[in-house]
Amino acid sequence: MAHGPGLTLNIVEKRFDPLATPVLDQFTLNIAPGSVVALVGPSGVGKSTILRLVAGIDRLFSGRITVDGIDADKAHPPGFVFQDPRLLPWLTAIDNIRAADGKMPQATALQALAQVGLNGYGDAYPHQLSGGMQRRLALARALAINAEVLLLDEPFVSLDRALVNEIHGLLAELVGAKRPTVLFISHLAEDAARLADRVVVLAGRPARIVDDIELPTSRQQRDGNIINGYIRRIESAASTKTGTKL
Amino acid sequence: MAHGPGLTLNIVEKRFDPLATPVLDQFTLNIAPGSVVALVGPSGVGKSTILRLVAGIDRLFSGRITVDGIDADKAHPPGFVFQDPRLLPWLTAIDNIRAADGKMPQATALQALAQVGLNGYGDAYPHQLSGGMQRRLALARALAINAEVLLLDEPFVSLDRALVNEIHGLLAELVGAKRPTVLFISHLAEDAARLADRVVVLAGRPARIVDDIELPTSRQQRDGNIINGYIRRIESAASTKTGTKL
Amino acid sequence: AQDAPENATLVLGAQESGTVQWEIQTIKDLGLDQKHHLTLEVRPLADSRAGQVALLTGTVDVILSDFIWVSIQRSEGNMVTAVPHSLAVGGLMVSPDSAIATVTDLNELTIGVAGGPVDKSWVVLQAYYNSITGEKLADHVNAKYGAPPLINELLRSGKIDAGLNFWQWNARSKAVGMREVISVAQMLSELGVDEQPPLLGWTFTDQVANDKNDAIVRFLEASFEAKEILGHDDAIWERLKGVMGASDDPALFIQLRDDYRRGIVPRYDESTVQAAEQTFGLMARFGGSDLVGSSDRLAAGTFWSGFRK
Amino acid sequence: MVRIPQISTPTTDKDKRRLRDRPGLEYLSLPLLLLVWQVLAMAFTNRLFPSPVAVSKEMWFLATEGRLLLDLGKTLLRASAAFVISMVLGTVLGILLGRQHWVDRLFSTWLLVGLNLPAIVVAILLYIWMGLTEGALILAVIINKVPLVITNIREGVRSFSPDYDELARALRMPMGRRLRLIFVPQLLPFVLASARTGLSLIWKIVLVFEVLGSDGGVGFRVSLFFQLFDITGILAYTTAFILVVMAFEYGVNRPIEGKVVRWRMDPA
Amino acid sequence: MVRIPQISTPTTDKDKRRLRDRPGLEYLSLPLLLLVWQVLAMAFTNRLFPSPVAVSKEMWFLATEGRLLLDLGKTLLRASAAFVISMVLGTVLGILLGRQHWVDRLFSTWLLVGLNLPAIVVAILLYIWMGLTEGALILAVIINKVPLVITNIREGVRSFSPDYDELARALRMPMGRRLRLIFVPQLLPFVLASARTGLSLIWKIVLVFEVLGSDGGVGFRVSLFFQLFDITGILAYTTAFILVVMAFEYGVNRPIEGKVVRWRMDPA
Ligand SMILES: Nc1ncnc2c1ncn2[C@@H]1O[C@H](COP(=O)(O)OP(=O)(O)OP(=O)(O)O)[C@@H](O)[C@H]1O
Ligand SMILES: Nc1ncnc2c1ncn2[C@@H]1O[C@H](COP(=O)(O)OP(=O)(O)OP(=O)(O)O)[C@@H](O)[C@H]1O
Ligand SMILES: [Mg+2]
Ligand SMILES: [Mg+2]
Repeated sequence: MAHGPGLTLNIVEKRFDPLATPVLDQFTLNIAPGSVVALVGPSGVGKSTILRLVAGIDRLFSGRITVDGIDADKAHPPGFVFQDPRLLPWLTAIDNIRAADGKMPQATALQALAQVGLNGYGDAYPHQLSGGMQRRLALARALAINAEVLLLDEPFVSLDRALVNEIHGLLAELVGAKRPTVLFISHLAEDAARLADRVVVLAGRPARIVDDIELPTSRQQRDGNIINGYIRRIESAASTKTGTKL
Repeated sequence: MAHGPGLTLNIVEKRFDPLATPVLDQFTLNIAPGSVVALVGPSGVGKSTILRLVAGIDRLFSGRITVDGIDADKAHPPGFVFQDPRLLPWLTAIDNIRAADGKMPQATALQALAQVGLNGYGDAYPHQLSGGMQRRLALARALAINAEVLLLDEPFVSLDRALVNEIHGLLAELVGAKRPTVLFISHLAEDAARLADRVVVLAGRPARIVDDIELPTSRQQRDGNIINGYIRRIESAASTKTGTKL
Repeated sequence: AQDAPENATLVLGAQESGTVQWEIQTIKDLGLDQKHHLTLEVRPLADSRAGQVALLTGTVDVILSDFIWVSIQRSEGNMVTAVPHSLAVGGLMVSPDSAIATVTDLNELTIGVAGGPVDKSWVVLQAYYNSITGEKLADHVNAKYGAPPLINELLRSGKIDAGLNFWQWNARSKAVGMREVISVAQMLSELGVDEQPPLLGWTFTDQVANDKNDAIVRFLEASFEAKEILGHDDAIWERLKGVMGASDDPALFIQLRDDYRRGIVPRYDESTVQAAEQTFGLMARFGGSDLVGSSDRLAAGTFWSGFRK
Repeated sequence: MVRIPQISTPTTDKDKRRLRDRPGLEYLSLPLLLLVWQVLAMAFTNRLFPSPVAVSKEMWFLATEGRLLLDLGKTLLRASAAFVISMVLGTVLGILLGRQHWVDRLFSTWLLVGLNLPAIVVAILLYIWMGLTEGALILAVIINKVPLVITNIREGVRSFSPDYDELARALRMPMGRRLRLIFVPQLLPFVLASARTGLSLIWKIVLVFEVLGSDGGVGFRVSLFFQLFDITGILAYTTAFILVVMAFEYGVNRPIEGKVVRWRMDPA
Repeated sequence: MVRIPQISTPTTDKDKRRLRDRPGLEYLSLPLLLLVWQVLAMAFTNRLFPSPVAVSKEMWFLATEGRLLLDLGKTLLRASAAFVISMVLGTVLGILLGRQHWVDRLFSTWLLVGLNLPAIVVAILLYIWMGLTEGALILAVIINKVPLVITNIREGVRSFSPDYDELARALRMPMGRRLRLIFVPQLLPFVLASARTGLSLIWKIVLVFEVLGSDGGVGFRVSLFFQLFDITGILAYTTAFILVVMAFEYGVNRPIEGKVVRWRMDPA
């Protein structure tokens, strides 16, 4: 069965301030094709930075990041969710989705909108949507292009539990069907425990991988108990290994 | 002991689109002086709208909202956290905090910064901060003015657990010492269970109060068990009473 | 050239509002162009600068220009040449109740000068003042420079004490009662320039003079004939009231007509050129290089030798 | 029973939305201006300060008996040709300079020189090279105007939010779509400002150039009126032009603007 | 051992940051312009298209023997007085019109008229009322320029983000602080654009008015040169003015700008 590409990160150095300690230094991470990886770690550790590097948004670093061997910024566009909604205020919801791909049919965009519970809001401008609705729109935009790589920066934030559950379901289904490679960031162990095959825990400056947890049970077979067990594992890893205050 | 003012909301109608169903219709809510109230409910129900009305930011509604009897938009400025960080990009972190009050001493701003774990970032511009750091800065700005009313729109989002715990502690301490009136929004039952005296559950359009839960145990005395009990109560109220999908 | 059967064509650039239109209309009215086997195309121009641009770009063959400009251009290598058109000059105007009787009364007063600090009338006035007092006029008066109509307007409203303006503008002032203290012509003659210099000339390039020699000569013939008629025939003037802008102002009409006649060039020979040379010397001495450019002598060939009257 | 009226009557609506949205205030603007003008003209009676009544009479006369319409047509044609070309050229170059630092740094001096070169110098050189043609006139206007557009647009491009660039990069937007979806909307306030002032500046430059070299047009006629100090005539021509500009503003500019900036939240 | 060089040598740095940040490109700009000019002047040898060498000689001559410095001083004084007043007045009115819809709607026509009123009309009326004074000249320039500034600033104000207004309202910012912290930073790109083009426009307007009536100044002298068709002289004066503008740009404008827009993220 077809699945998403593998990702290899060989970052020699990524720094913003030429004088300060770099955010990433000799950072290596390989992500298997079609796997779902959660990136967790304290605020400001460098999670978003990594995601942006993988997406080819930020190209100012030394090292190499490849998507199935192709340089990240040359690879096909990933489905990307920024940490903020990052919508174009001058476009309606539907046009924001279609901005992701010039040739996207109206129907695809409408379907993506419906998937995140925004039917009927196609003609609304971003400022007419609530915070959570904006985030859902951003997620819809990322999913609508049917990318083989999904890079999601805290996609479940600002949403109520019921909605999060539904979107978890939606993603699980998508992953089951198309097997994209997914890298997502979340501060909630539950998100990782439900969706991820693997959890990468970051800490420190420069950021290091302090723990790398495999979650072997397949998503469909995770029941409440397994998930709770995973949650505890992730939380304990995060709390013991990242004790450093920023 | 001194405590924050009481809030009374008598909203006859609040609508954005003159044709659509109003967001709020005959909505009444009274908040006791010095109490801590959590506002929960599905995405898009109207939580942020209520907070903005109480803050006097949005004045286009019919009805009356008072803060200790004074019209909301004339009352003292509340400590307000928007759903997005809403920082001024042209000001450094420290100046963003000081923007809240022209006469704020540098030391106060620095202290607020330290409280949210941002020491050393005083001279950074917002775009140089990670998403979670920006949110913390926004919280620091709200806390720095020592307001008697705190209105916080999802203040704990995008932060790792350790940090959330610390900020919970910080707020609990603040509430214990100065007894401000607090109204905050969160999608996580845990936030409410730890901090709130009362949880108001909203649902529907127009939004209605579908449940109003008192959490009688004082904050200091809530141990793990009590909190877990509260969490379950809040979650069950939220899931059963707000079953309507948006 | 008289026996040429076919019409020669000449493009004339003429200021739409200028006094030159009077002569052109007379030529057309009396068919003087046809008479001299000439097809005269008139291209309207907005102002004198437009004329110079039009001549330089070859858009027109002939314009009106002052001979100083012609001389400067020649010294600079831009070969243009002129044939006298008008002697008319301006003068110093004051309001009727003004105490100013001679130029020495100007001391400490404000004088409005049309054109600018290197206006020819202003230079002559300075030379004249200097010849009387031995001092520099500019040290004793407060000179303001402005566009001609503005000077008239300021004089009328009393914002300046005296105005130095061009003749057609002075005619308007006179028509509303202003008084001329002294004309530039008088000053020139008292400065020793015996014959009135032809300040304005029909100006064309040497090249046009060669290539369209017939047309130029025929045009000049027609021009001088028209001047001759304008000089004595009152009836012909009646038709010009419109272009003169004096349809409903008889006083102005008479004033303009008489002042125009005083400026008509009677003849064109060596003495004309000599007067011009003298004047140029004066201008060079008192106007300096701002006025006459780098050369302080009238350039040879400034006045075209291909035609005499 | 009491509920409905309560709902429809906002009690704390402090933002004077009703006043703001009441139509007609702009229809008062012009009459008010004319009134002030008339009063001033009556207060300072002066041949050189004609009343609006006198000016409109003159305008009517010049339109029916004179060459006003012909002149206006000529000038409008010149101005609009120069306007369109300058805006397009200036916007393209402005974007280039705003985005490509090295181009900006290499040509910033050129821009300064272009901005400060007097119209007259450009006009003379072009007229001499190209003759007194329409082309020379329009080109001269363009050369005069383009640096202004570039400067405005460049400043606009510099103020672009890098957030949207990041988005465009994440989506791998091709240049065309990027221009349309990311650049143009952010540039619009600057383009609008540039267009508003641009038409008026161009018309003023055309006036100057028409004086120097043309055989008609508003500038030509105005300079004749000036030589006669016929302020009434000048104002008649000016008013005619301003009427055209207003027709453009309310007939074209505003409707387009309304559509294009619909997304902007009304500041409450 | 190998690590250090690896770190300091970015391998995928595609943004030519080094080229962009290399100093000196702006020092090439002017010489390049002069070179192009010199080559053109040599290619089209023409009395009316002098080379930069000829112009700088003339400039030196006029500065040492002529009145260049005096004239330049006069014009600069006029231009800068008019510039400062116009910018302040235009910015204040522009903010007013941008924020208060009813003021905007009531006076939008006035603005259009102001934009399109030919300089000559304003100049004549003011000269007649106030005489040929410095005051009249400067006032005329201001009247000509202010509508331009207003239009630019108004467009800027209209593009303000309501997000920041909400913040200001939440913080109950008093007007002064609101202006300083919320308005000015958002307005800055527009003010900068306005200032850049403003100085050059004002200088051009001053030139026109100095021709119409004054007792010196660059415009006055340029019109004299024009009468002699002395393009070298005109360019000498123009160049002198442009040098002043450049000194201003690099000595004042850029450093201020650098400080004020430091917060802007470098578009990568
Ligand atoms: N400016 C606006 N114009 C039109 N509709 C608006 C506007 N602002 C909010 N709304 C609508 O009002 C409703 C309530 O919005 P609000 O922001 O209060 O929701 P919320 O409860 O805070 O949701 P979330 O948890 O997603 O932030 C939403 O359905 C939204 O579409
Ligand atoms: N443009 C920038 N300039 C300077 N420093 C930056 C910039 N962007 C990010 N940083 C720094 O890089 C570090 C990592 O930022 P990043 O956004 O990757 O954190 P994060 O792990 O996503 O945190 P959060 O959970 O709070 O979003 C932070 O300390 C931040 O201060
Ligand atoms: Mg982040
Ligand atoms: Mg909300």
